[in-house]
Amino acid sequence: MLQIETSHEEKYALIVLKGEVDASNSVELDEAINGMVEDQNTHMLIDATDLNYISSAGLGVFMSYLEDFQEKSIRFVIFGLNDKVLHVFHILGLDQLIKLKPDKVAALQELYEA
Amino acid sequence: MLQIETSHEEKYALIVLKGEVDASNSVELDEAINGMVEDQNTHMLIDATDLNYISSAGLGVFMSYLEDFQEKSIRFVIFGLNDKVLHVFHILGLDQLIKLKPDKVAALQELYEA
Amino acid sequence: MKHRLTLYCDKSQLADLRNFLSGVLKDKPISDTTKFEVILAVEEVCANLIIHSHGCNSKDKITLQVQEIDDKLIFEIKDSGKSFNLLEYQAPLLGDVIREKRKGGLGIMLVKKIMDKIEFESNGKDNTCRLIKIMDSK
Amino acid sequence: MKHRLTLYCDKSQLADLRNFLSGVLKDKPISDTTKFEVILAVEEVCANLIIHSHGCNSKDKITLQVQEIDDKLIFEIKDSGKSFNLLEYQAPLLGDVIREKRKGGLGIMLVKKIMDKIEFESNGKDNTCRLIKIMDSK
Ligand SMILES: Nc1ncnc2c1ncn2[C@@H]1O[C@H](COP(=O)(O)OP(=O)(O)O)[C@@H](O)[C@H]1O
Ligand SMILES: Nc1ncnc2c1ncn2[C@@H]1O[C@H](COP(=O)(O)OP(=O)(O)O)[C@@H](O)[C@H]1O
Repeated sequence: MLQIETSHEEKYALIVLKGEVDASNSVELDEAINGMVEDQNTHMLIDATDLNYISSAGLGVFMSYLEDFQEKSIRFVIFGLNDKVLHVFHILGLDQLIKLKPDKVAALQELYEA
Repeated sequence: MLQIETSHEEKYALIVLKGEVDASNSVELDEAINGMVEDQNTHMLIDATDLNYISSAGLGVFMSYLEDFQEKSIRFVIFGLNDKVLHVFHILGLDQLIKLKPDKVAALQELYEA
Repeated sequence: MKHRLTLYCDKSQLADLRNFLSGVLKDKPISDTTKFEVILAVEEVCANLIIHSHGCNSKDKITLQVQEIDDKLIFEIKDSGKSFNLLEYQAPLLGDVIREKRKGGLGIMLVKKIMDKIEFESNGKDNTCRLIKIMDSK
Repeated sequence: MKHRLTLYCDKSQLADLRNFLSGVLKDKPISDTTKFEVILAVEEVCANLIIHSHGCNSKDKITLQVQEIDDKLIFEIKDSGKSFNLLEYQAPLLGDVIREKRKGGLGIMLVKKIMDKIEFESNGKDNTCRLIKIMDSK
Protein backbone atom coordinates (compact mmCIF):
# COMPACT_ATOMS: atom_id res chain seq x y z
CA MET A 1 0.00 0.00 0.00
CA LEU A 2 1.30 3.40 -0.97
CA GLN A 3 -0.24 6.65 0.09
CA ILE A 4 0.93 9.87 -1.50
CA GLU A 5 0.13 13.36 -0.29
CA THR A 6 1.29 16.35 -2.26
CA SER A 7 1.23 19.95 -1.18
CA HIS A 8 2.64 23.29 -2.21
CA GLU A 9 4.32 25.03 0.65
CA GLU A 10 5.27 28.65 0.28
CA LYS A 11 8.76 27.98 -0.97
CA TYR A 12 8.81 24.36 -2.02
CA ALA A 13 6.70 21.45 -3.16
CA LEU A 14 6.27 18.56 -0.77
CA ILE A 15 5.44 14.94 -1.48
CA VAL A 16 4.77 12.72 1.51
CA LEU A 17 5.14 8.98 0.93
CA LYS A 18 3.62 6.46 3.28
CA GLY A 19 3.79 2.72 2.96
CA GLU A 20 5.58 0.75 0.29
CA VAL A 21 6.69 1.54 -3.24
CA ASP A 22 6.98 -1.45 -5.54
CA ALA A 23 6.35 -2.27 -9.18
CA SER A 24 2.60 -2.26 -8.60
CA ASN A 25 2.40 1.38 -7.62
CA SER A 26 5.59 3.14 -8.70
CA VAL A 27 3.59 4.79 -11.46
CA GLU A 28 1.74 6.74 -8.76
CA LEU A 29 5.02 8.04 -7.42
CA ASP A 30 5.97 8.92 -10.95
CA GLU A 31 2.77 10.88 -11.50
CA ALA A 32 3.23 12.79 -8.28
CA ILE A 33 6.75 13.89 -9.17
CA ASN A 34 5.80 14.59 -12.75
CA GLY A 35 2.97 16.82 -11.56
CA MET A 36 5.36 18.79 -9.39
CA VAL A 37 7.78 19.22 -12.29
CA GLU A 38 4.99 20.34 -14.62
CA ASP A 39 3.83 22.87 -12.05
CA GLN A 40 7.28 24.43 -12.49
CA ASN A 41 8.37 23.78 -8.95
CA THR A 42 12.07 24.39 -8.53
CA HIS A 43 12.41 23.11 -4.98
CA MET A 44 11.03 19.70 -4.15
CA LEU A 45 11.05 17.71 -0.95
CA ILE A 46 10.07 14.11 -0.50
CA ASP A 47 9.11 13.14 3.02
CA ALA A 48 9.95 9.43 3.30
CA THR A 49 9.62 9.19 7.07
CA ASP A 50 6.79 6.69 6.75
CA LEU A 51 8.10 4.89 3.71
CA ASN A 52 8.72 1.31 4.76
CA TYR A 53 9.87 -0.28 1.55
CA ILE A 54 11.16 0.60 -1.88
CA SER A 55 12.04 -1.72 -4.74
CA SER A 56 13.96 -0.92 -7.90
CA ALA A 57 10.78 0.30 -9.56
CA GLY A 58 10.66 3.17 -7.09
CA LEU A 59 14.36 3.91 -7.31
CA GLY A 60 13.99 3.98 -11.07
CA VAL A 61 11.35 6.68 -10.84
CA PHE A 62 13.71 8.94 -8.93
CA MET A 63 16.57 8.23 -11.31
CA SER A 64 14.42 9.04 -14.33
CA TYR A 65 14.09 12.64 -13.17
CA LEU A 66 17.77 13.43 -12.61
CA GLU A 67 18.10 14.69 -16.15
CA ASP A 68 15.06 16.96 -15.84
CA PHE A 69 16.15 18.21 -12.45
CA GLN A 70 19.49 19.22 -13.86
CA GLU A 71 18.10 20.78 -17.04
CA LYS A 72 15.44 22.72 -15.16
CA SER A 73 17.65 23.56 -12.18
CA ILE A 74 15.26 21.81 -9.84
CA ARG A 75 16.58 21.12 -6.37
CA PHE A 76 15.34 17.81 -5.03
CA VAL A 77 15.88 16.26 -1.62
CA ILE A 78 14.46 13.14 0.01
CA PHE A 79 14.40 13.07 3.78
CA GLY A 80 13.55 10.80 6.67
CA LEU A 81 14.45 7.46 5.07
CA ASN A 82 14.62 4.68 7.60
CA ASP A 83 17.78 2.57 7.77
CA LYS A 84 16.47 -0.22 5.61
CA VAL A 85 15.16 1.97 2.83
CA LEU A 86 18.34 4.03 2.96
CA HIS A 87 20.29 0.82 2.63
CA VAL A 88 18.63 0.07 -0.71
CA PHE A 89 19.92 3.38 -2.09
CA HIS A 90 23.34 2.51 -0.70
CA ILE A 91 23.49 -0.92 -2.30
CA LEU A 92 23.31 0.70 -5.72
CA GLY A 93 25.33 3.78 -4.82
CA LEU A 94 22.34 5.96 -5.63
CA ASP A 95 22.78 7.88 -2.41
CA GLN A 96 25.70 9.48 -4.25
CA LEU A 97 23.38 10.81 -6.95
CA ILE A 98 20.22 11.66 -5.09
CA LYS A 99 20.24 13.94 -2.09
CA LEU A 100 19.14 12.12 1.03
CA LYS A 101 18.85 13.89 4.37
CA PRO A 102 17.90 12.57 7.80
CA ASP A 103 15.13 15.06 8.54
CA LYS A 104 13.18 18.01 7.25
CA VAL A 105 15.40 20.62 8.85
CA ALA A 106 18.47 19.19 7.14
CA ALA A 107 16.54 18.80 3.89
CA LEU A 108 15.41 22.43 3.86
CA GLN A 109 18.92 23.54 4.63
CA GLU A 110 20.17 21.52 1.69
CA LEU A 111 17.46 22.93 -0.54
CA TYR A 112 18.39 26.51 0.16
CA GLU A 113 22.11 26.40 0.78
CA ALA A 114 24.39 28.63 -1.32
CA MET B 1 48.65 26.75 -10.42
CA LEU B 2 47.34 23.52 -9.04
CA GLN B 3 48.96 21.57 -6.27
CA ILE B 4 47.74 18.08 -5.50
CA GLU B 5 48.64 16.05 -2.43
CA THR B 6 47.42 12.51 -2.10
CA SER B 7 47.57 10.34 0.98
CA HIS B 8 46.17 7.11 2.27
CA GLU B 9 44.64 7.53 5.67
CA GLU B 10 43.70 4.47 7.66
CA LYS B 11 40.15 4.29 6.39
CA TYR B 12 40.03 6.51 3.34
CA ALA B 13 42.06 8.05 0.58
CA LEU B 14 42.56 11.80 0.66
CA ILE B 15 43.31 14.19 -2.17
CA VAL B 16 44.08 17.77 -1.20
CA LEU B 17 43.66 20.35 -3.96
CA LYS B 18 45.27 23.76 -3.72
CA GLY B 19 45.04 26.53 -6.27
CA GLU B 20 43.11 26.47 -9.50
CA VAL B 21 41.84 23.70 -11.75
CA ASP B 22 41.43 24.64 -15.38
CA ALA B 23 41.86 23.03 -18.79
CA SER B 24 45.64 23.30 -18.50
CA ASN B 25 45.91 21.03 -15.48
CA SER B 26 42.69 19.05 -15.11
CA VAL B 27 44.58 16.01 -16.34
CA GLU B 28 46.57 16.09 -13.10
CA LEU B 29 43.38 15.96 -11.10
CA ASP B 30 42.27 13.11 -13.30
CA GLU B 31 45.45 11.17 -12.67
CA ALA B 32 45.17 11.65 -8.93
CA ILE B 33 41.63 10.31 -8.80
CA ASN B 34 42.41 7.54 -11.24
CA GLY B 35 45.32 6.45 -9.04
CA MET B 36 43.07 6.27 -6.01
CA VAL B 37 40.52 4.21 -7.93
CA GLU B 38 43.21 1.84 -9.20
CA ASP B 39 44.52 1.41 -5.67
CA GLN B 40 41.08 -0.01 -4.90
CA ASN B 41 40.14 2.69 -2.45
CA THR B 42 36.46 2.54 -1.60
CA HIS B 43 36.29 5.74 0.41
CA MET B 44 37.66 8.91 -1.08
CA LEU B 45 37.76 12.45 0.20
CA ILE B 46 38.71 15.55 -1.72
CA ASP B 47 39.82 18.46 0.41
CA ALA B 48 38.96 21.55 -1.62
CA THR B 49 39.46 24.07 1.18
CA ASP B 50 42.26 25.77 -0.72
CA LEU B 51 40.78 25.35 -4.16
CA ASN B 52 40.18 28.85 -5.51
CA TYR B 53 38.88 28.13 -8.95
CA ILE B 54 37.44 25.36 -11.07
CA SER B 55 36.40 25.44 -14.70
CA SER B 56 34.33 22.92 -16.61
CA ALA B 57 37.44 20.86 -17.31
CA GLY B 58 37.71 20.11 -13.59
CA LEU B 59 34.00 19.46 -13.16
CA GLY B 60 34.20 17.10 -16.11
CA VAL B 61 36.87 15.06 -14.37
CA PHE B 62 34.63 14.51 -11.37
CA MET B 63 31.65 13.66 -13.57
CA SER B 64 33.67 11.11 -15.52
CA TYR B 65 34.09 8.99 -12.40
CA LEU B 66 30.46 8.79 -11.33
CA GLU B 67 29.98 5.62 -13.33
CA ASP B 68 33.06 3.97 -11.81
CA PHE B 69 32.14 5.09 -8.32
CA GLN B 70 28.76 3.48 -8.66
CA GLU B 71 30.04 0.27 -10.27
CA LYS B 72 32.80 -0.14 -7.71
CA SER B 73 30.74 1.06 -4.74
CA ILE B 74 33.20 3.85 -4.09
CA ARG B 75 32.04 6.54 -1.71
CA PHE B 76 33.29 9.94 -2.75
CA VAL B 77 32.89 13.28 -1.02
CA ILE B 78 34.35 16.71 -1.72
CA PHE B 79 34.58 19.10 1.19
CA GLY B 80 35.55 22.64 2.04
CA LEU B 81 34.53 24.30 -1.23
CA ASN B 82 34.45 28.05 -0.95
CA ASP B 83 31.28 29.86 -1.97
CA LYS B 84 32.46 30.71 -5.45
CA VAL B 85 33.66 27.25 -6.34
CA LEU B 86 30.50 25.76 -4.84
CA HIS B 87 28.51 28.15 -6.99
CA VAL B 88 30.02 26.64 -10.15
CA PHE B 89 28.69 23.21 -9.14
CA HIS B 90 25.33 24.81 -8.44
CA ILE B 91 25.07 26.55 -11.80
CA LEU B 92 25.10 23.16 -13.51
CA GLY B 93 23.18 21.34 -10.80
CA LEU B 94 26.14 19.04 -10.23
CA ASP B 95 25.85 19.51 -6.49
CA GLN B 96 22.87 17.18 -6.84
CA LEU B 97 25.08 14.43 -8.24
CA ILE B 98 28.35 14.86 -6.39
CA LYS B 99 28.49 14.91 -2.63
CA LEU B 100 29.70 18.24 -1.35
CA LYS B 101 30.17 18.90 2.36
CA PRO B 102 31.26 22.03 4.20
CA ASP B 103 34.08 20.48 6.20
CA LYS B 104 36.03 17.33 6.92
CA VAL B 105 33.91 16.28 9.87
CA ALA B 106 30.74 16.41 7.80
CA ALA B 107 32.51 14.68 4.92
CA LEU B 108 33.69 11.78 7.08
CA GLN B 109 30.24 11.44 8.53
CA GLU B 110 28.82 11.24 5.04
CA LEU B 111 31.46 8.71 4.03
CA TYR B 112 30.60 6.35 6.85
CA GLU B 113 26.91 6.88 7.44
CA ALA B 114 24.60 3.85 7.25
CA MET C 1 12.00 -27.37 6.11
CA LYS C 2 10.62 -26.07 2.87
CA HIS C 3 8.24 -23.19 2.36
CA ARG C 4 6.26 -22.77 -0.80
CA LEU C 5 4.22 -20.00 -2.33
CA THR C 6 2.37 -19.79 -5.62
CA LEU C 7 1.89 -16.37 -7.15
CA TYR C 8 -0.33 -15.54 -10.05
CA CYS C 9 1.13 -13.04 -12.46
CA ASP C 10 -0.23 -9.80 -11.16
CA LYS C 11 1.75 -7.03 -9.60
CA SER C 12 -0.58 -6.89 -6.61
CA GLN C 13 0.95 -10.23 -5.59
CA LEU C 14 4.23 -8.59 -4.71
CA ALA C 15 2.95 -7.35 -1.36
CA ASP C 16 1.77 -10.88 -0.52
CA LEU C 17 5.17 -12.19 -1.52
CA ARG C 18 6.82 -9.84 0.94
CA ASN C 19 4.49 -10.93 3.73
CA PHE C 20 5.20 -14.55 3.00
CA LEU C 21 8.95 -14.01 3.00
CA SER C 22 8.90 -12.00 6.23
CA GLY C 23 7.21 -14.94 7.88
CA VAL C 24 9.63 -17.48 6.48
CA LEU C 25 12.69 -15.45 7.44
CA LYS C 26 11.43 -14.47 10.84
CA ASP C 27 13.55 -16.81 12.90
CA LYS C 28 16.51 -17.18 10.58
CA PRO C 29 19.85 -16.18 12.09
CA ILE C 30 20.40 -13.19 9.85
CA SER C 31 20.20 -9.48 10.53
CA ASP C 32 17.08 -7.46 9.82
CA THR C 33 18.94 -5.67 7.08
CA THR C 34 19.84 -8.95 5.41
CA LYS C 35 16.23 -10.09 5.65
CA PHE C 36 15.13 -6.86 4.04
CA GLU C 37 17.71 -7.21 1.27
CA VAL C 38 16.84 -10.79 0.54
CA ILE C 39 13.12 -10.05 0.36
CA LEU C 40 13.89 -7.25 -2.05
CA ALA C 41 16.01 -9.45 -4.31
CA VAL C 42 13.42 -12.21 -4.49
CA GLU C 43 10.73 -9.65 -5.22
CA GLU C 44 12.80 -8.14 -8.02
CA VAL C 45 13.10 -11.50 -9.77
CA CYS C 46 9.42 -12.27 -9.28
CA ALA C 47 8.40 -8.81 -10.47
CA ASN C 48 10.45 -9.31 -13.63
CA LEU C 49 8.80 -12.65 -14.27
CA ILE C 50 5.36 -11.21 -13.69
CA ILE C 51 5.96 -8.16 -15.85
CA HIS C 52 8.44 -9.17 -18.53
CA SER C 53 7.92 -12.91 -18.95
CA HIS C 54 4.20 -13.07 -18.36
CA GLY C 55 2.96 -9.60 -19.31
CA CYS C 56 0.98 -9.42 -16.06
CA ASN C 57 -1.30 -12.18 -17.27
CA SER C 58 -2.95 -13.24 -14.03
CA LYS C 59 -3.71 -16.69 -15.44
CA ASP C 60 -0.01 -17.51 -15.39
CA LYS C 61 1.63 -18.69 -12.22
CA ILE C 62 5.07 -18.72 -10.72
CA THR C 63 6.15 -20.68 -7.71
CA LEU C 64 8.62 -19.87 -5.02
CA GLN C 65 10.22 -22.37 -2.69
CA VAL C 66 12.46 -21.40 0.20
CA GLN C 67 14.84 -23.87 1.74
CA GLU C 68 17.60 -23.76 4.30
CA ILE C 69 20.53 -26.07 3.53
CA ASP C 70 23.53 -25.86 5.81
CA ASP C 71 24.46 -22.20 5.96
CA LYS C 72 22.55 -21.36 2.81
CA LEU C 73 19.16 -19.86 2.21
CA ILE C 74 17.93 -20.99 -1.17
CA PHE C 75 15.10 -19.28 -3.00
CA GLU C 76 13.94 -21.28 -5.97
CA ILE C 77 11.68 -19.46 -8.38
CA LYS C 78 9.99 -21.43 -11.15
CA ASP C 79 7.91 -20.34 -14.08
CA SER C 80 7.09 -21.64 -17.52
CA GLY C 81 7.23 -18.56 -19.67
CA LYS C 82 9.88 -17.65 -22.18
CA SER C 83 13.14 -18.24 -20.38
CA PHE C 84 15.22 -15.29 -19.27
CA ASN C 85 18.68 -15.93 -17.89
CA LEU C 86 19.55 -13.06 -15.63
CA LEU C 87 23.11 -14.36 -15.35
CA GLU C 88 23.63 -13.44 -18.98
CA TYR C 89 22.03 -10.07 -18.59
CA GLN C 90 24.47 -7.20 -18.83
CA ALA C 91 23.45 -4.41 -16.45
CA PRO C 92 23.24 -0.99 -18.07
CA LEU C 93 25.58 1.85 -17.28
CA LEU C 94 24.32 4.35 -14.80
CA GLY C 95 24.59 7.06 -17.44
CA ASP C 96 22.23 5.07 -19.65
CA VAL C 97 19.70 4.72 -16.89
CA ILE C 98 19.78 8.48 -16.36
CA ARG C 99 19.82 9.39 -20.03
CA GLU C 100 17.04 7.09 -21.09
CA LYS C 101 14.78 8.24 -18.25
CA ARG C 102 13.46 4.77 -18.41
CA LYS C 103 12.21 4.33 -14.85
CA GLY C 104 13.74 0.91 -14.53
CA GLY C 105 16.79 -1.14 -15.23
CA LEU C 106 18.03 -1.34 -11.65
CA GLY C 107 16.38 -4.56 -10.50
CA ILE C 108 18.88 -7.15 -11.67
CA MET C 109 21.73 -4.96 -10.47
CA LEU C 110 20.20 -5.13 -7.01
CA VAL C 111 19.73 -8.89 -7.16
CA LYS C 112 23.35 -9.41 -8.15
CA LYS C 113 24.65 -7.13 -5.42
CA ILE C 114 22.53 -8.78 -2.74
CA MET C 115 22.75 -12.47 -3.47
CA ASP C 116 25.87 -14.59 -2.96
CA LYS C 117 25.09 -16.94 -5.79
CA ILE C 118 22.60 -17.10 -8.63
CA GLU C 119 21.79 -20.17 -10.70
CA PHE C 120 19.56 -20.48 -13.72
CA GLU C 121 18.29 -23.54 -15.55
CA SER C 122 15.73 -24.08 -18.24
CA ASN C 123 14.54 -27.28 -19.92
CA GLY C 124 12.80 -25.30 -22.63
CA LYS C 125 9.51 -25.53 -20.80
CA ASP C 126 10.16 -24.79 -17.16
CA ASN C 127 12.64 -22.25 -15.90
CA THR C 128 14.27 -22.31 -12.51
CA CYS C 129 16.08 -19.39 -10.99
CA ARG C 130 17.87 -20.07 -7.72
CA LEU C 131 18.95 -17.19 -5.51
CA ILE C 132 21.34 -18.19 -2.77
CA LYS C 133 22.31 -16.23 0.32
CA ILE C 134 24.95 -17.51 2.70
CA MET C 135 23.69 -16.88 6.18
CA ASP C 136 26.75 -15.43 7.80
CA SER C 137 27.98 -13.63 4.73
CA LYS C 138 26.88 -10.21 5.91
CA MET D 1 36.74 52.31 -21.92
CA LYS D 2 37.96 49.26 -23.74
CA HIS D 3 40.35 46.64 -22.47
CA ARG D 4 42.19 44.32 -24.79
CA LEU D 5 44.18 41.14 -24.39
CA THR D 6 45.86 38.92 -26.94
CA LEU D 7 46.30 35.28 -26.04
CA TYR D 8 48.38 32.78 -27.91
CA CYS D 9 46.83 29.37 -28.19
CA ASP D 10 48.30 27.59 -25.26
CA LYS D 11 46.39 26.41 -22.23
CA SER D 12 48.86 28.07 -19.90
CA GLN D 13 47.39 31.37 -21.08
CA LEU D 14 44.13 30.70 -19.24
CA ALA D 15 45.58 31.76 -15.90
CA ASP D 16 46.76 35.02 -17.47
CA LEU D 17 43.33 35.53 -18.91
CA ARG D 18 41.80 35.21 -15.44
CA ASN D 19 44.25 37.73 -14.02
CA PHE D 20 43.49 40.16 -16.80
CA LEU D 21 39.74 39.81 -16.29
CA SER D 22 39.97 40.22 -12.51
CA GLY D 23 41.73 43.50 -13.10
CA VAL D 24 39.22 44.69 -15.66
CA LEU D 25 36.23 43.77 -13.53
CA LYS D 26 37.66 45.03 -10.29
CA ASP D 27 35.63 48.21 -10.04
CA LYS D 28 32.56 47.13 -11.95
CA PRO D 29 29.29 47.36 -10.01
CA ILE D 30 28.64 43.62 -9.90
CA SER D 31 28.91 41.12 -7.09
CA ASP D 32 32.02 39.01 -6.55
CA THR D 33 30.03 35.95 -7.53
CA THR D 34 29.02 37.53 -10.81
CA LYS D 35 32.63 38.50 -11.47
CA PHE D 36 33.69 34.95 -10.82
CA GLU D 37 30.96 33.58 -13.11
CA VAL D 38 31.77 35.94 -15.91
CA ILE D 39 35.48 35.16 -15.76
CA LEU D 40 34.61 31.48 -15.90
CA ALA D 41 32.37 31.88 -18.95
CA VAL D 42 34.93 33.90 -20.90
CA GLU D 43 37.60 31.35 -20.01
CA GLU D 44 35.42 28.51 -21.21
CA VAL D 45 35.00 30.08 -24.62
CA CYS D 46 38.71 30.91 -24.88
CA ALA D 47 39.69 27.42 -23.73
CA ASN D 48 37.48 25.94 -26.43
CA LEU D 49 39.07 28.14 -29.08
CA ILE D 50 42.56 27.28 -27.87
CA ILE D 51 41.88 23.55 -27.67
CA HIS D 52 39.25 22.76 -30.28
CA SER D 53 39.72 25.43 -32.95
CA HIS D 54 43.48 25.84 -32.75
CA GLY D 55 44.70 22.49 -31.41
CA CYS D 56 46.84 24.31 -28.83
CA ASN D 57 49.04 25.68 -31.58
CA SER D 58 50.83 28.47 -29.76
CA LYS D 59 51.51 30.30 -33.00
CA ASP D 60 47.80 31.06 -33.32
CA LYS D 61 46.31 33.99 -31.49
CA ILE D 62 42.94 35.01 -30.17
CA THR D 63 41.98 38.44 -28.98
CA LEU D 64 39.64 39.51 -26.24
CA GLN D 65 38.14 42.93 -25.88
CA VAL D 66 36.04 43.98 -22.90
CA GLN D 67 33.72 46.94 -23.10
CA GLU D 68 31.08 48.50 -20.91
CA ILE D 69 28.12 49.91 -22.79
CA ASP D 70 25.23 51.22 -20.74
CA ASP D 71 24.34 48.45 -18.33
CA LYS D 72 26.11 45.80 -20.38
CA LEU D 73 29.49 44.17 -20.07
CA ILE D 74 30.52 42.94 -23.50
CA PHE D 75 33.29 40.41 -23.98
CA GLU D 76 34.26 40.14 -27.62
CA ILE D 77 36.44 37.20 -28.51
CA LYS D 78 37.97 37.00 -31.98
CA ASP D 79 39.93 34.30 -33.71
CA SER D 80 40.57 33.18 -37.24
CA GLY D 81 40.34 29.41 -37.01
CA LYS D 82 37.57 27.23 -38.32
CA SER D 83 34.39 28.87 -37.13
CA PHE D 84 32.39 27.27 -34.34
CA ASN D 85 29.01 28.72 -33.50
CA LEU D 86 28.26 27.84 -29.92
CA LEU D 87 24.72 29.12 -30.34
CA GLU D 88 24.04 26.18 -32.61
CA TYR D 89 25.69 23.71 -30.29
CA GLN D 90 23.26 21.35 -28.61
CA ALA D 91 24.42 20.59 -25.08
CA PRO D 92 24.59 16.89 -24.25
CA LEU D 93 22.30 15.19 -21.78
CA LEU D 94 23.71 14.71 -18.34
CA GLY D 95 23.36 10.96 -18.75
CA ASP D 96 25.58 11.12 -21.82
CA VAL D 97 28.24 13.05 -19.98
CA ILE D 98 28.23 10.43 -17.23
CA ARG D 99 28.02 7.45 -19.55
CA GLU D 100 30.73 8.54 -21.93
CA LYS D 101 33.12 9.34 -19.09
CA ARG D 102 34.39 11.96 -21.41
CA LYS D 103 35.78 14.46 -18.93
CA GLY D 104 34.25 17.38 -20.72
CA GLY D 105 31.16 18.65 -22.39
CA LEU D 106 30.09 21.03 -19.64
CA GLY D 107 31.76 24.23 -20.79
CA ILE D 108 29.19 25.61 -23.20
CA MET D 109 26.42 24.69 -20.78
CA LEU D 110 28.10 26.92 -18.21
CA VAL D 111 28.53 29.78 -20.68
CA LYS D 112 24.86 29.65 -21.63
CA LYS D 113 23.71 29.58 -18.01
CA ILE D 114 25.96 32.47 -17.01
CA MET D 115 25.66 34.93 -19.85
CA ASP D 116 22.55 36.97 -20.62
CA LYS D 117 23.17 37.07 -24.34
CA ILE D 118 25.53 35.40 -26.75
CA GLU D 119 26.21 36.52 -30.31
CA PHE D 120 28.28 34.88 -32.99
CA GLU D 121 29.46 36.13 -36.35
CA SER D 122 31.88 34.85 -38.92
CA ASN D 123 32.94 36.32 -42.26
CA GLY D 124 34.59 33.06 -43.26
CA LYS D 125 37.96 34.29 -42.10
CA ASP D 126 37.48 35.94 -38.74
CA ASN D 127 35.08 34.78 -36.10
CA THR D 128 33.62 36.95 -33.39
CA CYS D 129 31.91 35.63 -30.31
CA ARG D 130 30.28 38.19 -28.08
CA LEU D 131 29.32 37.32 -24.51
CA ILE D 132 27.06 39.83 -22.87
CA LYS D 133 26.27 40.22 -19.19
CA ILE D 134 23.73 42.73 -17.99
CA MET D 135 25.17 44.34 -14.91
CA ASP D 136 22.21 44.25 -12.61
CA SER D 137 20.86 40.98 -13.87
CA LYS D 138 22.08 38.97 -10.91
N1 LIG E 1 11.96 -12.43 -16.56
C1 LIG E 1 12.29 -11.65 -17.59
N2 LIG E 1 11.85 -11.91 -18.83
C2 LIG E 1 12.17 -11.13 -19.87
N3 LIG E 1 12.95 -10.05 -19.78
C3 LIG E 1 13.41 -9.71 -18.56
C4 LIG E 1 13.12 -10.50 -17.41
N4 LIG E 1 13.74 -9.93 -16.37
C5 LIG E 1 14.38 -8.85 -16.85
N5 LIG E 1 14.19 -8.73 -18.17
C6 LIG E 1 14.76 -7.65 -19.03
O1 LIG E 1 15.88 -7.10 -18.38
C7 LIG E 1 15.67 -5.71 -18.15
C8 LIG E 1 16.31 -5.30 -16.84
O2 LIG E 1 15.62 -5.84 -15.75
P1 LIG E 1 15.70 -5.09 -14.37
O3 LIG E 1 17.13 -4.82 -14.08
O4 LIG E 1 14.96 -5.87 -13.38
O5 LIG E 1 15.00 -3.71 -14.63
P2 LIG E 1 13.48 -3.38 -15.01
O6 LIG E 1 12.71 -4.64 -14.92
O7 LIG E 1 13.09 -2.37 -13.99
O8 LIG E 1 13.55 -2.80 -16.40
C9 LIG E 1 14.18 -5.51 -18.22
O9 LIG E 1 13.85 -4.21 -18.59
C10 LIG E 1 13.77 -6.54 -19.25
O10 LIG E 1 13.99 -6.02 -20.55
N1 LIG F 1 35.83 26.58 -30.58
C1 LIG F 1 35.46 25.35 -30.90
N2 LIG F 1 35.85 24.79 -32.07
C2 LIG F 1 35.48 23.56 -32.39
N3 LIG F 1 34.72 22.76 -31.61
C3 LIG F 1 34.32 23.26 -30.44
C4 LIG F 1 34.65 24.56 -30.03
N4 LIG F 1 34.08 24.77 -28.82
C5 LIG F 1 33.45 23.65 -28.49
N5 LIG F 1 33.56 22.72 -29.47
C6 LIG F 1 32.96 21.39 -29.48
O1 LIG F 1 31.88 21.37 -28.57
C7 LIG F 1 32.09 20.40 -27.54
C8 LIG F 1 31.53 20.89 -26.22
O2 LIG F 1 32.26 21.96 -25.73
P1 LIG F 1 32.24 22.22 -24.18
O3 LIG F 1 30.84 22.23 -23.72
O4 LIG F 1 33.04 23.45 -23.90
O5 LIG F 1 32.96 20.96 -23.56
P2 LIG F 1 34.45 20.44 -23.72
O6 LIG F 1 35.22 21.47 -24.45
O7 LIG F 1 34.90 20.25 -22.32
O8 LIG F 1 34.33 19.13 -24.45
C9 LIG F 1 33.59 20.18 -27.54
O9 LIG F 1 33.92 18.90 -27.05
C10 LIG F 1 33.94 20.34 -29.00
O10 LIG F 1 33.68 19.13 -29.70
